[in-house]
Formats: sequence, C-alpha cells, structure tokens
Amino acid sequence: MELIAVGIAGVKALLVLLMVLSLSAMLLWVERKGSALIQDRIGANRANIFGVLPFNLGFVNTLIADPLKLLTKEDMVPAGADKFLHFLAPFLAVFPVLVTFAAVPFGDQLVIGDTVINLQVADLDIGILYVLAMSSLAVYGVVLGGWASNSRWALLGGIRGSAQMISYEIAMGLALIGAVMAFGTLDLQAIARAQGYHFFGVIPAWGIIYQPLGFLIFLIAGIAETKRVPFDLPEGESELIAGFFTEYSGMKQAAFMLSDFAESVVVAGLATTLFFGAWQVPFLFREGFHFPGGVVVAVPHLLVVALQFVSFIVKVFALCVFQILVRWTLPRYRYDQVMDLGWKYLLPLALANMLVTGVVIVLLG
Amino acid sequence: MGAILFLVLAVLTVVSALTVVLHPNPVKSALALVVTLFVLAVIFVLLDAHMIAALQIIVYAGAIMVLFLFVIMLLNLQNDDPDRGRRRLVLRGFAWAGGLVLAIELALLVRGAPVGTPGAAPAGYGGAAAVAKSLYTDFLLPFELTSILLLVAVVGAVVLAQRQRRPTIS
Amino acid sequence: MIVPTEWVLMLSAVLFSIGVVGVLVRRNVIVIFMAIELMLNAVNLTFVAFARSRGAVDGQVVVFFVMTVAAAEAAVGLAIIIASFRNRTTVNADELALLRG
Amino acid sequence: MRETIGITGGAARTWLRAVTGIAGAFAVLDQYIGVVMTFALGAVIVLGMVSGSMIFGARSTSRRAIKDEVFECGNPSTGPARGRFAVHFYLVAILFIVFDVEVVFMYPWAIIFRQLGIPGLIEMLTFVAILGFGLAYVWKRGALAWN
Repeated sequence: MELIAVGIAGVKALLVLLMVLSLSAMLLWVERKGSALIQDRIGANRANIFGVLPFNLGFVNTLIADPLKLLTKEDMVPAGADKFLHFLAPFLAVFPVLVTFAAVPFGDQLVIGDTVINLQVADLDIGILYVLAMSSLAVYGVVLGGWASNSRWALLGGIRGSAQMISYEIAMGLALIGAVMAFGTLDLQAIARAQGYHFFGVIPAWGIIYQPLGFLIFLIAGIAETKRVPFDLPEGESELIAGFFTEYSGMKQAAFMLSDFAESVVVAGLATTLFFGAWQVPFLFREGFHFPGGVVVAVPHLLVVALQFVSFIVKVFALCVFQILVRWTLPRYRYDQVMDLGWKYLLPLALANMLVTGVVIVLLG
Repeated sequence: MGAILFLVLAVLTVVSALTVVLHPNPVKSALALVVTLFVLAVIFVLLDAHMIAALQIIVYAGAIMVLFLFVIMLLNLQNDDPDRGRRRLVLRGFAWAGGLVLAIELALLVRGAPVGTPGAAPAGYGGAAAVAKSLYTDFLLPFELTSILLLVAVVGAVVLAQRQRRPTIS
Repeated sequence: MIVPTEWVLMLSAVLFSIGVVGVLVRRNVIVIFMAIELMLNAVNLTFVAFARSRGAVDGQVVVFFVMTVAAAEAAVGLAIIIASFRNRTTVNADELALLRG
Repeated sequence: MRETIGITGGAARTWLRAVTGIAGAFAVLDQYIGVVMTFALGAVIVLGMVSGSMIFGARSTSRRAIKDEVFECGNPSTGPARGRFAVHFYLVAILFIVFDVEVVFMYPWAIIFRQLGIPGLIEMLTFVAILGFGLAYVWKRGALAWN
C-alpha cells in the first residue's frame, strides 16, 4: 500500500518536473520568435535536417538541436576558479526552482476506482511557505556562480544579482500575504478550491478580484526575481558580458539560462494559483458545467480533469508570454532605479496593501 | 524505518557541522552550515514542526547565511592559515578533548531524562494555525518586543556599517 | 513520532559541543560566529524535541523568537566585524582584542 | 498483495521487501513523500544536466593557457579578481534579514487574524509601525540611496 503511494508520488513528481522543463524550453522558442516579431525580424528559421526538408522545423530547433549543441561544447573552468563551487553553482541555481513546483496543484483530483489521487505532488499545509523557502535558496546559485569563477564580471554580476533577488523577495512575500489573508490558509490546493465560486453567479471568484494590487506587486517582484529585462542588470550584456555566468559554457551555462526560464514558469504558476483560479475553469464543477441561468451540462470525470489541467497550463503559459512581452517592450533600468523600485515603492505599497486588506476584512466581518 | 531515516539525518548533520568547524575556507564553512541548517529543517519535519521547518529555511538558510556569505565576499577573506607552533596545537587538542567531554556529559545527562517516545501528534500540531494561535495569544508581548529588537538591530547595523560622512574641507 | 526524544536530545548535545569547539579552535571571527549559530541551532532542536514530547507548541514558538534574535544578532554582529575590519584589516580574533585598550 | 504479483524466488522477494522498506521510511514523512520524490528526481535531472558537457563535451588540449583565462574582452587580466565591493550591498542584505523576519511573522498572523479581530489588527499595526519607523530611519540616513 505504501509502495503504491510512493509510486504515485513519484509519477506525479516526474510529471511536474517534465512539465516545468518543457514549458521552459517552449518559452525559449517563444522568446526567440517573439522578440523577432517585436523587432521586425524573422528569428530562428534554420531548423532543418541537412537542408532536405522544404519547411522550417520551428521549435524542434530549441528542443533538440540547441541542447545537443550545448551538450557537445567544451566544459570550461577558468584558471583560479574554485572547481567544486564552479560545478555546484549551476546546480543550486536550477534545483531549488524546479522543486518549488512540488507544492503547486495542477488539477483537482483524479478518481480511479476507489483511489482518489490529489493532482498535486505534495499537499502541504504550509504550501506557500515551502515555495518561499525553496525560492529563497535560489540566490546561492547566483552568489556562488559569481564568486567561484574568479572573474570580475562574474563577481559583480553575482553580487548585483543576489542583492536584487533578496530585495524583491521581501516585496514578493508581502504581496502574497494579502492573498493569504483573503483565503485564510497557506495550503495551495485549498486556495485553488476556494476560487471555485462565482460572485453573483457570473464572475469567477479568483484571487485577482480580492487582490489586484497584490497581484501587480507580485508580478513586478517576480519579474525582478527572474533577473529579466527590465531588471537584467546582473546579466546585462552591454555592461557585464553575461554577469554571474560569464565563465560558464555548455550545459552549465544552459542550466543558468534554464533557471531564468524556470523561474518565469514558477512565478506564472504561483500567480495562476493565487490570483487566477489555479486549475479552475469558469462554471466547471466536479460533475459538469453549471452555467448562469440554470443550464447544466454534465461532463465525464476524465474530461473534467483534462479540462482543468489544460486550463492550468494555458493560464501559466499566458502569464509566461506576458512576461516575455514585458521583457521585449521595456528598456533596462539603472541599478539604483531597480533598488529604489524594490525598497522605496514596492515594499511600502505591499505593506499598505496588507494593512488595508486586514482592516477591510476585519471591519466588514 | 523512521529510526534509520533519523540516524542518516543525524550523521549528515554531524558531518556537515564538523565541516563548518574544520574547513579552512570560510565560504565552504558557510555552505556547510547551510547544509546543516537544511538537514535540521528536515529533522524538524520529522518532529512535526512543519511551520518551524519552513521558517528555518527561509530565515536561517535563505537570509542569515546569505548575509554571512556577503560579508565573507565583501571582506574577500582567504583560507585560514593552518595552526603552527606547539602551544597552539596543544591548546587545540585541549579544545577538542573538552568538546568531547562536554558532548559525553550532555549525552549522559540526557539519557536519564524522563521523556520517552511520544505517540502520534494531534491533528494540525506544528502547523501554521497552531503556531499562530500560540504566538498571537500566549506570546503577544514577546512578539511586540521583537519589533523593537529588530528596530534596534536595523539602526545599529546601519550606524556601524555605514561610513560616517565627515564634512570635507574645501 | 518515530524516535525516542532522547536520541534527538543527544544529537543536539553533539551539535552544541561541535559549536563550542568551533568557537575555541577557530581564529576567524566570522567562522566563530557561525559556530555560535550552530550552538543556537542545537538549542532550537532541543526546544522542538521537548515541544513534541510534551505535545504543546510553546517550544516551537520559542524557536521562532530564537530565530529572530539570531537574525538581529547576525545583522549587528557582522556590522561590528565590518566596522572593525575597516580599522584593523583583519578578522583574526587573536589580533582583534578590541576591549584591551 | 506482494504474493499476488507473481514474483517467485527468494532473491526477488527480498529485493521487493527492501524496496517496500525504503518506501516505508519515506512514508514516515507523510505529506512530504511528494517533496522527497521531487527532490530525488530533480537532483538526478539537474545533476545529469550540469555534468552533461563534462561527459559528452568536446575536449581539447591545445592552447590551454589561453583558453583557461577569464574573459576580459581580450586583455590579459591583472590583479586579484575578488576585490572588495561597496558596503551598500551589505546594507541591503541587513535590511533584507530584518524585513524577512518581519514578513515571516506576518504569515501566521495572516491565517488567524479573522479570529483575533480588532485587537489582532492593532497588534499588527503596532508591529508594522515600529518597523516602519526603522525603514524611515534607514531611508532618511541614505542607506537606500545608491549614488
């Protein structure tokens, strides 16, 4: 019995990890094509098999060709670098981000016979704190990557990056408190289920309706946390070559790139769970659609589960694409502006948001 | 089975704690301490202190140790020199012997403690709600005093760390 | 609960002793500081173990406060180290005897 | 259950029992089985990834000395790379610690503040006000200014 439980947990864990990885790879392609679109270029269009095919293979390029190329690159460790830490840093950059998704639910529940499978890798009652704990560890990859390389660019990038990450972690944590207050729990699956109602039977009761400002602060802090444009000072090409991963090549460098994209996916996943109804589809309940006006359409169980999963993925992907749009629309901030935004605007704003939420909820009962 | 898990974790804790004390490179000492704190968080989970385990990682591993690493890098500390000279080595030996005696003594002290093996924890024990209830009812005054402590810490640290701007003579 | 509370307390005793030895043996002030954190954590472990053994969460709340104190201590302590490093360019505890006049 | 799987032979059965035993050790972690599994699989995936180029990557011995130099746009690097840097970064880390602790105190409050009612609100307002005073001091003193 225990073996079965462990097996199910393993399958779910693998599924979620693959989900994050493939979403990240997809994002890489969206980013290349999207940036080309915005800058009026064609973008990656040379994916072919020895030039035989008459058409472009599209994102197959980023899914197969790019990793293969990176895999066969020479692994460079600069002289004077700390070999062990140089190896450890990319691991520490990716690993905490990947495991964050263990607490994020990707569906309601799957019933097979008598077994009820909760579609979430780990149903923790401190879910949000787990997510914050793991993402607070991601900073080590950046610091160590910068320090281990024994290079000026890398060190400066690493220090800048870690200072920026910890600054925005505060705003991020505070922005989430508003949502926690609205739902009264830290359990992400419970939060997801609490968003299954509709105001006046029409408007889905998603978190963004309680916490619009909280969502905005969370999203800005989240983008800053992923170290992307407009907050890409730790790795800004024109200033620091590639920042903390200047001295990395091959798959190690790919790991750092992946960690940026995976962080985008995590930010989008959290935003979806807390503010956009997680896996909820409007008007879809466990036994089928209940449209306003009393129209009921029964839906088979497996289809309900599939719809919810697709809804979750679509929302996450849409938020990721939005982040990429922001990236290619805004120019880069100066470092003092980045720090000012975090400490002088987002932090007081998030505090105020939290206190106002508290006053409103307590006074209105 | 749980006993084996605990023993493995205990060995990990002790090994990483020894690394903190023994490794000449301060950066690696700090990383070993992060590992120790992480493993302790897992032990906290085994002891049904779920909330505290998460806080351990957020506050200790994710914040305090980052500050340590920052300071080590800020001051660009190199490896410690190995101990030389007979006097120093003898003192070192005494320190280790004293530590061993202390450990044995504490362990013997603990052996007789009337604690036993507690049974299953009540539902919700160690969860966020249980800790919150205790914190905001029984420990209200310490909680408010905490804010004053943190205020003093901020002011003190900023005053100490920031270079005084002396008026320049023109 | 899966192990006797005694085991946890013994682990805590060993950790505490390692911390004490670290303070005595090392000369780098920052590493000494880390050894102190080790001792604080050993005590935290004791608090959590006793809380579990008594079935009350009070001990866990105390750990909460210990962490806060540790944070404040780290902030101020490391600021002192930075300030003294600025004047003396060393973090060696033997050379730093600040209060000797 | 174990007998119906159809494994015969002592060795296979012992192996199965060992696997079940390991699973049992994790099951102690109850709701954390999923976390353990994610950690294990994630570690394997990321380790495989990070060491990928070390195993499959090209390897050349020619011009090692030049290749192993750090990147400085072509100029030979001079002096130690790990110099000291501005105390500002350190101040940010201090402020981060203090506010991180503050945030951590707010999470337990956020889930039970409905039961605490207005007194609970006043408690938290006092807490935030005192720390807000700290933020104001830091701000006024210029520890947040970056130029």
